[in-house]
Amino acid sequence: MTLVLLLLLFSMLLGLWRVIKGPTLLDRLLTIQLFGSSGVAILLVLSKLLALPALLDVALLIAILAAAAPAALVQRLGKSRADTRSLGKTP
Amino acid sequence: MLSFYLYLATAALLLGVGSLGLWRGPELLRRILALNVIGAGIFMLMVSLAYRPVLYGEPADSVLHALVLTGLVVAVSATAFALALLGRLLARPQ
Amino acid sequence: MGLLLFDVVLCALLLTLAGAAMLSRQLVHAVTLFIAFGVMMALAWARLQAPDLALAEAAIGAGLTGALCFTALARYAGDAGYPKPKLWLPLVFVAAVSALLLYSVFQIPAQPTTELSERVAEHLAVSGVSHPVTAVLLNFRAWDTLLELLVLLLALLGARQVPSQLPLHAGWSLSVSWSRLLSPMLLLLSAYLLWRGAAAPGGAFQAGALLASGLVILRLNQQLAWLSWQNFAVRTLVLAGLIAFVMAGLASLLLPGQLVWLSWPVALAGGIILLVETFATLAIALTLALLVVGEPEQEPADA
Amino acid sequence: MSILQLCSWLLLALGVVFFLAGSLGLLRFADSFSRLHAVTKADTLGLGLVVIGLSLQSHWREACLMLLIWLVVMGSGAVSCQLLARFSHEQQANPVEPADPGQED
Repeated sequence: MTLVLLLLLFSMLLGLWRVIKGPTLLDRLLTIQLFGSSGVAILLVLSKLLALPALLDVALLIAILAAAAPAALVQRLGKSRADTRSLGKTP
Repeated sequence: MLSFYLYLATAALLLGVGSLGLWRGPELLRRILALNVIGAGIFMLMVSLAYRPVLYGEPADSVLHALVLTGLVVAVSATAFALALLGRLLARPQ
Repeated sequence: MGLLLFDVVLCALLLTLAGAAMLSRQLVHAVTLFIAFGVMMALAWARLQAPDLALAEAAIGAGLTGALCFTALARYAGDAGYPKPKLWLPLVFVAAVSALLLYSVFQIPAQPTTELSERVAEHLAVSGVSHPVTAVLLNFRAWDTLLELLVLLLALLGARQVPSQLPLHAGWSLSVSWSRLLSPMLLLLSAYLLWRGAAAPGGAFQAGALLASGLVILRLNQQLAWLSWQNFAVRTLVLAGLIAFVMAGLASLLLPGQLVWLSWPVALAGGIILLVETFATLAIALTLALLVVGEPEQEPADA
Repeated sequence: MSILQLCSWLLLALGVVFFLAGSLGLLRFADSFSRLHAVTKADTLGLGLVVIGLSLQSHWREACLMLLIWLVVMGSGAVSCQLLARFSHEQQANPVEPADPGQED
């Protein structure tokens, strides 16, 4: 079980390169996505290993929020001028 | 035992990293993030201290957990206030 | 042994993410790194057997912090670059301070001081709940929680004094419908956490933070037009947490045999705590949501 | 070791393999959109396998909760894949900020 945990964390470690080096914002956001899903898996395994059933609630919480958050956040950031400008261009 | 000291060391180093960011900046937003990192370091110090009974087979210290829980919510509200001030500062005509 | 290795990697990840966030060249990268750091912190709390904190950190880190930071970033758009600051002087100073800190934390004995937690365990039976963290927050140290609600309110009032408007953009339809699909689940999960707080990790703060994240996500997707300080019901509910808390404190003083402010009679404690927590959850959720997306709605400036 | 346990361990191992494959894809693929593809698909499948593997060792209530988690993650993988790709596409079409230089320390 600990081995599973370690390997899952290792897969996050691999993602670390992308979140630091990029090169695009999409890569970074993607890595957050990866951290979210690996984090959920780690929490599931941890809840089994440490016998803490409450960690399943944490996993569900992360799953739901990670599901909805990036989209909302990205809209906040990226659409600002790009959108109105493209609207102006269309005939 | 070793993990306890490992997390304590991480807490101390997070404090260091955070104060580096706080000093260096250069943007105000990054300084606010740095304050949050320092906060995370302090919370981690407290949670590691709360973890000690687990090493002796007892449940973790609930008083410290309650304190940190309060701290987390206060920290996010303080961050929000700081960012509101920042937003006003940036919206000001140059 | 394996778990120790897990700890090492987790701590290394945390420190790398924090360091990279502090040193990265562009602000947008710092923010994304910081959000990733929040996720890892939730894992660290889970590892340190603090599920309550993991819940709160996940709710705050995955929803609120992100929204806050990206809002601030959107304001930075178009801002000129900053000169690259010096690294060496701060680095030397901070390294010295960290070494000192490291030295002092290693002086801390691993032997726990159990006095307080023993007293909590002793009095748990008369607190009205069976989860020690909730007992501490809502009964033994109710003062702290009451004042914390006040701090939240003050933060909101302070932020309202410095409004700066940032228009909300029309959401992508996929994002809007997906967030609407998830919203009942968010509501259900926070109600569950609130209810569960009496006996297991959960409670007003976690439920409030989660609900706040949900409200923020929906608001950013152009839902919930009622969510603003102008709405009377919202204002009332923001205050309701404090009012319910104070009323409960005063009412319990009137009961025979009660001498201390904010100490609940044993028979009623469970009910009072649930009542106070329900209002506190709503107040925390609305306050945090207003703090994050509280600016008055405005048409996009050049649309 | 019973058959059930053996299956559980096999599924867990397979799930971890998919997670590692997703991360490798994130690391090695040539452009952002293929990386997007690698992460959101492989991880969802990996999580599913981990969930089934753990469910075989758990109480049925925990298994149901884990299944729910997987369903949410599955939906969110698909949706956020679309949204992130769209965001990136729009940003490339008309960049809001100066183009990323591509390297940094």
